[in-house]
Amino acid sequence: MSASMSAPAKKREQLEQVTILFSGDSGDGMQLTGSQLTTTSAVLGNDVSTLPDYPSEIRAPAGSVAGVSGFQLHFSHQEIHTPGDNPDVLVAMNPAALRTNLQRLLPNGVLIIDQDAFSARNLAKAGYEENPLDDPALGSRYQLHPVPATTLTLNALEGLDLKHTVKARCKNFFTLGLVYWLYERPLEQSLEWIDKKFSRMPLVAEANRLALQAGYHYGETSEAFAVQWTVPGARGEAGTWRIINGNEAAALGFVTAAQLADKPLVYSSYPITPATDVLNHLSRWKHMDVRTIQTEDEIAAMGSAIGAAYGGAFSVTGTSGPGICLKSEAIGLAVMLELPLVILNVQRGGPSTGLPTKTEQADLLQAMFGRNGESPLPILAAASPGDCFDTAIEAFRIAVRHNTPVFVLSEGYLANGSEPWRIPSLQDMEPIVVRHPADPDGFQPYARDAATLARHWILPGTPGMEHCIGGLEKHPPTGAVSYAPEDHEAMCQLRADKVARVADFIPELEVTGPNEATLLVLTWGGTCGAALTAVQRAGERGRSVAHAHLRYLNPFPRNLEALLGRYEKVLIPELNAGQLALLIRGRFLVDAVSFPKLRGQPFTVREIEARIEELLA
Amino acid sequence: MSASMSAPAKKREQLEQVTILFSGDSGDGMQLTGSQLTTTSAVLGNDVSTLPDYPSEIRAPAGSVAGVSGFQLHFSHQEIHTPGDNPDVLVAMNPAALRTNLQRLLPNGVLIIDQDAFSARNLAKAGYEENPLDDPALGSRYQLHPVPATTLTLNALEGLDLKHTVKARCKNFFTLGLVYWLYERPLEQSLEWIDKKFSRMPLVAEANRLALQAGYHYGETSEAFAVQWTVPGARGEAGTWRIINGNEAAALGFVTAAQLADKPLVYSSYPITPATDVLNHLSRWKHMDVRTIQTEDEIAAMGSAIGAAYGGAFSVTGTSGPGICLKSEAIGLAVMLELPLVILNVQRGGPSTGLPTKTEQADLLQAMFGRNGESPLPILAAASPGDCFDTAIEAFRIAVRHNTPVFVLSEGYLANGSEPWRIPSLQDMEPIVVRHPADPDGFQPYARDAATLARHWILPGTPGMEHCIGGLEKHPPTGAVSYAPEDHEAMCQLRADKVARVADFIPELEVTGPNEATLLVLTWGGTCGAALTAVQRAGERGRSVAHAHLRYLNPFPRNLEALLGRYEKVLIPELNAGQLALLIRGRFLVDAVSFPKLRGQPFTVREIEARIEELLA
Amino acid sequence: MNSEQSPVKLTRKDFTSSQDVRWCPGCGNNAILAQMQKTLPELGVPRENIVIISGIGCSSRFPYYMNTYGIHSIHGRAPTLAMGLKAARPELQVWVVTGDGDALAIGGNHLTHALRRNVDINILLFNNRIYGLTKGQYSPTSRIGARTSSSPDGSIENPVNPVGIAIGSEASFIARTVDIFQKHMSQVLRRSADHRGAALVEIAQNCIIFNDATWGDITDPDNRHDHVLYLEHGKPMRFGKQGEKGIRLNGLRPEVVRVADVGEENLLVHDERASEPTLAYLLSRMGPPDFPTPLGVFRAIDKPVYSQLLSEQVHRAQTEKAADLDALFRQGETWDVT
Amino acid sequence: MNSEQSPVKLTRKDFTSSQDVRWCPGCGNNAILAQMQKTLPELGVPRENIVIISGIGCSSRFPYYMNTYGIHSIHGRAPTLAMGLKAARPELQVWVVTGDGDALAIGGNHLTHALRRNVDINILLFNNRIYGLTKGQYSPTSRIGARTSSSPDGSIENPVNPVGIAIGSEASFIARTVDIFQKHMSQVLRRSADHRGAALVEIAQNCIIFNDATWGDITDPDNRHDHVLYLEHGKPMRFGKQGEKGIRLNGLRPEVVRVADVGEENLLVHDERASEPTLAYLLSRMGPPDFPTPLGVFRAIDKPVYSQLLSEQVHRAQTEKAADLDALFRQGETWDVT
Ligand SMILES: Cc1ncc(C[n+]2csc(CCOP(=O)(O)OP(=O)(O)O)c2C)c(N)n1
Ligand SMILES: Cc1ncc(C[n+]2csc(CCOP(=O)(O)OP(=O)(O)O)c2C)c(N)n1
Ligand code: SF4
Ligand code: SF4
Ligand SMILES: [Mg+2]
Ligand SMILES: [Mg+2]
Repeated sequence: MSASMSAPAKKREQLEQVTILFSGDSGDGMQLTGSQLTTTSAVLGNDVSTLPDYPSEIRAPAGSVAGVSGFQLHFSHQEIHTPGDNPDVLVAMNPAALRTNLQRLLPNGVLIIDQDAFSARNLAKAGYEENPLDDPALGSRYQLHPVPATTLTLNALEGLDLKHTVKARCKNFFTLGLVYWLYERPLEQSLEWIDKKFSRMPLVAEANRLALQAGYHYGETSEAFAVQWTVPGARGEAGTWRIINGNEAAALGFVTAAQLADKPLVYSSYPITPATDVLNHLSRWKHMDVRTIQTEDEIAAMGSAIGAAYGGAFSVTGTSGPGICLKSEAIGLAVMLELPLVILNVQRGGPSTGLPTKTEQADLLQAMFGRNGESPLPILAAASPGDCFDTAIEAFRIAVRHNTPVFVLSEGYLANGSEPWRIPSLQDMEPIVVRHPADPDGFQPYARDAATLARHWILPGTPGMEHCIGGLEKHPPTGAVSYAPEDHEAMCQLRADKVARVADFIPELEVTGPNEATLLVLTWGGTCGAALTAVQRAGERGRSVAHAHLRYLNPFPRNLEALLGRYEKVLIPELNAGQLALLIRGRFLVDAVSFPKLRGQPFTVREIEARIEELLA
Repeated sequence: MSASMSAPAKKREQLEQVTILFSGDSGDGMQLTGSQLTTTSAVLGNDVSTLPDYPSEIRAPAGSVAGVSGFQLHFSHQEIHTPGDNPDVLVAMNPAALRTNLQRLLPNGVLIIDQDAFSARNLAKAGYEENPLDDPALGSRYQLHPVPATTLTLNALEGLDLKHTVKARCKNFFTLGLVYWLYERPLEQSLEWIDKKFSRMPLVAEANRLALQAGYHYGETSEAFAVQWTVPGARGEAGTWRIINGNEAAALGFVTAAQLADKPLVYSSYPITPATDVLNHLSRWKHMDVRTIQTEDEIAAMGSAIGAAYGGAFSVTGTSGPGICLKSEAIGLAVMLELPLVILNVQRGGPSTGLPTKTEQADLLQAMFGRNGESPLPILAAASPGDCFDTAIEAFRIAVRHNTPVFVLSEGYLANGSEPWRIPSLQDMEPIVVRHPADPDGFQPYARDAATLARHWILPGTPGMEHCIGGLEKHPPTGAVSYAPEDHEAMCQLRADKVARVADFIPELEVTGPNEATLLVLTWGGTCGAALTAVQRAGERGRSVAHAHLRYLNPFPRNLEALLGRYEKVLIPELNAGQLALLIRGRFLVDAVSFPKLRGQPFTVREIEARIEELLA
Repeated sequence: MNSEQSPVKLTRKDFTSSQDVRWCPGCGNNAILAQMQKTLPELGVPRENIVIISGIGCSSRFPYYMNTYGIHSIHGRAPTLAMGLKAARPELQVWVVTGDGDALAIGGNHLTHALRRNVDINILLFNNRIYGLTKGQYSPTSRIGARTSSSPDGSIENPVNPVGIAIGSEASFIARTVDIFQKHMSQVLRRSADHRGAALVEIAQNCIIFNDATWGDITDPDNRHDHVLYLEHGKPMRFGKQGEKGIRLNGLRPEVVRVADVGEENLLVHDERASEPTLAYLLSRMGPPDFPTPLGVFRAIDKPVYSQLLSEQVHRAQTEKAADLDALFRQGETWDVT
Repeated sequence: MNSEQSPVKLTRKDFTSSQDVRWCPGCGNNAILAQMQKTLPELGVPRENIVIISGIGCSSRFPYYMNTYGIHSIHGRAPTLAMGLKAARPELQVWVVTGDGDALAIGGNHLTHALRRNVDINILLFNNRIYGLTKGQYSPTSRIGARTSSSPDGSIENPVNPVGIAIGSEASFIARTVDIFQKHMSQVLRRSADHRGAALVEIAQNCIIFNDATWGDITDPDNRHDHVLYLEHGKPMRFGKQGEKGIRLNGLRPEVVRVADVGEENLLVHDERASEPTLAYLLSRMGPPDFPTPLGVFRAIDKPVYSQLLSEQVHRAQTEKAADLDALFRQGETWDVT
């Protein structure tokens, strides 16, 4: 059945956008429910942005607060850049979920609850003395909809010959159906998905189908729901689209880069949250000549990455902050060997083991300085889930053009968050040209390209060019070991200049908003979306503010200094204690205002808007 | 015999100071010769400062340039702070030594050469087509003294029943004797040393004694030497003195700190140049309740250091830059556990394996930022060989007062360089007070001291306080694992404030020279001496310049910002690409001028003087 | 590891911390925790003198649930903290709790060195043949061909055997037990605690979520007897419901025989104290499909203990030489300025 | 490691680099270098297809002196670079040169994992039982009691035995030779090169400066014969000037016997291809004072090779599925906007 078929028996209102948070026990399938609504809304033409929030890594007892799993989805008629600040709608499948998330629900927001889950036992697990549903305040503060979701699901599946537990597990589809009705979404996409997913278990498929439809009907028929909202779709850029998260986008980006250069991809990694999925994805793409190595630790992963790069493959190693610590010595070797490879850091909350499943941007200075001696390398950061794809490719372009290891910084928020992604056409992509010298006569291992200062990517197997490279200081351009003062000075300068020259090959920094203004909000990484939205809204209120986003953190774009000069104030929001701010201030002596956040959560638009107002007040 | 006894048959001139460079093959015993003159001069009342320059780590073939070993010594009537820039005197025991060091000898400097070593074979090994001694230019440019040192030594030992090779090896004492005459030094100290050293080999002792005396007589009698110089002694601070190098001073400092707190010292380390000697020293001091652990790698060394600190010992781990890379993950754990321990980094040339035997100061930002997440800790750096002692003690005072890991930065130049050191009296030293809570009732693992914000050092074995700490984020003050946004925010703030508050317990920064001036030269680490001397000389020329030296690099002294404000310009010379400069500029928005040097060698006074003149021109 | 006895009588409750346990229902870790909480009180070691140090992994959450001192350290490094702690405090009883990834992947080197140094600690290796905490990648003990989230086409890595690694590392105490074999585990834990030096105990542990029944052959109650060989010092090696089967040595090759056919006197006799670990090594190789899996103590010998030798060297030095700091300062040439 | 043959006839000179050798005169490394330069040409592998990767240490200076491709990497990590290189370029012949500290201290874990994965590389472990480059601290193979710059009162650490570690790591090829035994070394090197999979060759090497004569018992020409047991596949184990002595097995214990007394037929016969490494392990335990030191190939078996399995999985996937990037992009739900 499709939304159009359902008679609009009720009042209908149109909305610009909705932020909905599905929240329940790890076992309740909230991630699934959320992603179904995501796809359906996207297919409908809405722009979407999501923020899954998994429980801490160890599985917690069912019904406990620690076991709450959430999935926040923001869908809109217009272009959006964040998963939304606070939800307009909260779906709470049990007391723990309610307790954890109620304070985030907007005043008078829609609150849908599976009242069947509010047993004395579950209430106790969530730490409620009394049943919050009995508190009239709840109904007055929010549009409360207690729904006997489990019971209604079981009734709907009465006929089916399935275990009680299996039937009960369908209640997430019942809830999804109800939400579909509430926001007038068609069921087709989910129905098809169910058929595909459970093709081998027709009974289960049937059960989920029925639950979904029952939920939808319940919305239509129940008095409780007086209004049906619609968020009309907007047609995005023409093309074929899909939903993608940052980790898959990065994985696809690496494969694409290798394909553009007609090279094999070697990915060596040791599993670590939140980077592990990149390994999982790539291990499934061997048919693209992807070779994944799961090493014994991160040191081995970095060593293997160097070996693979030396051999001529497109080489990546991925990890998170603690793994970067372990790789740091070998990263220094890669800097010394001047070999092209990419190091991916999907950042998480620190320090130490910290908050493995939470997001943060506090490893920027580690990437810049976390090695002994002066060991410069280019650093890029992705701005959104989809941007992880482009950043991965750009990182390889730089790595092979300048023959250097390149850092790519992602974040848990980008890695697990998702957004619509326009599938690129390969024809439109510029191939990556790689040269390997093969003419032995007069060759020198550390001879350099005049424009980039990059040394050449000489491959073992090339006759007559046998030579040994290593981590000791060298005599330019022969690369022979040398501790001579002038050689060390020259090599340090060359390594620094080589990286600095990357700036000649990257785009200048662009601003959104006025070219000159009172305030510039400067961001990097996943903070882009919230800042952009905040600046746009402030702009709409006539504030003199612009936004610029740095994909390239080392070296900075050539025009950065001049650009900063065009604004009275500079605000730098980042999920750390002021790392980019230190670099900007130290480099350009600009009194940039740091806006740090260390809560394991991305910035909300409102937080940045408020700070903008303060600075402009 | 003593200098006074030797009839002053010749012209005598008095000098303020002399810089002499002993240079020869690794086998020629130059380090020994140099340290003999060092002690004798110090005992005489001269101030001294030395800079040994070992050959690269692998033993090179005898007579080769790679095998040249040098020992530079600066002795003076007045207080000095550096081993001298270029030598006034060069002793070259073979062609390779001459080739390596001649260009450093000052114009018209004294050049003493063992002409016996200038065989065709040795000349070839050094890469000389012709014998440089045949070049008249040499004699015109320098006060050339070719001496048949080997022959004269053999003659002097003719009577002795020793192998030819053993006799020949005494030529370094012959040369030493000659130098002793040249600068009117008494032989006693060396004669005694020889007796002690070779007490079990009386013949060898006799041979070295004779060689030493023969050299002295040669100076007296040979026409070649017309002048005898004297550098009168000056009486330093009253007390007992000795010569000490930075690594031994650091080792003594750590033992002293433990003794002041009546604690055992645990030193866990994996050998690495130039830090290894600290392990070697400490392993010999078990009677001071020193427990050394040579671990399988630096990660294990850091882990053991944490375990030992947790157990209540005074715990140190020492290494060099590449080792810090490996320790970085576990350092983050120490930051999270908030346990008191000291991490010593004897810096060497980088990046990667770099220049293991050369000096550098390029690991400051690694100490600051070389970990995932925001993980602040105090950082101290030693200014001179002897200062390594005080810095080691101060590091422990901070570690236990604030319950935090503390970084101590040393350098190859300080580690191997030596200077006179006044032996401290234990009574004058303030004991280090350590408290371990033992009252279980209402205790909380992460409860904090109001003044320092330090948590308490609770020891296993204390009844009723059993608890588990770890690397995950915590709920203050219980320390229970928590990923709650407010807890992460609070803990990050607490960790940062705790380190910031160290500034309330350290001395304010003092300047040498005018309190307000055009230029302030700001230094850290081993650059102190050269900068101080340069500033003093500039001052004597009436330049408006002062010097300030930072022992505390994190946090900075409270008055630093105000102090910087009193100077028009700030110059920061450092053996890196501008690391302290970045911190000063970024933190205080002061347009500090960076003066980087990356040559594997310490600054010379002249280099800094020249830069000062440029800035004041 | 032997440790000064104490009069206190403690109970399981004394060793149960306030933290609520967060392992998946049905996880083998829960059974192991129960046994530790039951066994430790019987050792008569004051609770405050026990420290449990872990790395990172599901298994490494262990110390949070024990009401002793504990450190949840970083991935693979627990043995290094334990060594430092024993250097500072030899009198403490130190346990290391680790997983197959924590101990054999990232931490492999520290395990080897802790064992060969014979540091006086007890290492409990929870082997579920998978990376549980990161949601199911193959580990160094996963079977070749294992399909996991990071090896969709099957792992191509030959697994290692913790007991084999321990023998290669010259370990002085090596044992194996199973999460759900309560009595057996408690005996093995006690043996380990009583051993002086490094003790490695492999505990076959079930990860019900990502690697369920990986130990099914030995845990399945029905034909367990045919797949498990209980090692007992000085006893001939028999197994099977009625102990009807046995192990006989043919040259250097063990073979399964029916006791009736060959006679018990011809069976291989277990000797955990053999100075040469060859027998222990041979046993470490036994397992499905051709052999039963040996459980119990493979090896338990006396050998110089690192933490003890360290203290002895220090004490000897202290008795031979006064702790005179001033004398240390004055080493080498000195001179006076007055 | 087997490698495609090539017609070129190369000589020792072809493998000698221009760098002048900087080891101490009399260092065992010089002899090893000479043998490698003599042996590699005989393998018929084009010089450009040979890569030598080392860590840090005196031994690790090796690649500078060979006129092949080489990487002087960082301390202990050479096997990891080798693994990555083989993943990218399986056709290259890769050698790892390492020391006892590089391979067994800081690098121990990578060694274990390279061996158990059976990556197709040759690992030459120069064992001088000391840290040479850092000027003489004890290493994991130094004898307990060894007095070195960091153990003035004698080392308190039980040493490990590289062959034992290799067996614990399930290595498929394990051999031992001696720096100055030219012929023997050259045979062993050739065997190693021909082996498919990871090969570990322990080379007893003399550090004349910091640990002179540590291998004196087996290198001393006079009574060498009584202290060395040359392993030969299928041959009874005899040693002594006239081969008058032999090794016999007594249960699991080897014992030295006079052949005349027991008869050759009762001697232990070497079987390097035994599927079970028990014999190799037993041999790894033999050495002074009671036994001769076995030299030669302890073990050489066929076993799945990591680098090969990796390529095979990729090739299989490539034949089963077209390399269609666009299809990859379109995984999951897609929709069109027109
Ligand atoms: C330096 C570092 N690398 C990687 C990780 C991610 N990580 C956490 S636990 C783990 C493996 C856990 O496996 P195992 O040791 O077998 O413990 P289990 O969860 O199976 O009990 C990994 C790879 C980490 N926490 N730290
Ligand atoms: C990360 C790191 N830690 C420590 C060192 C110092 N170091 C260099 S070589 C070496 C040990 C060398 O011993 P071995 O591997 O036996 O080689 P050998 O010199 O004896 O041939 C050490 C500790 C280093 N270079 N890098
Ligand atoms: S994931 Fe596996 S090992 Fe981890 S708690 Fe769950 S069942 Fe246990
Ligand atoms: S120190 Fe020892 S190992 Fe190193 S080169 Fe010299 S003799 Fe050889
Ligand atoms: Mg596991
Ligand atoms: Mg060695």
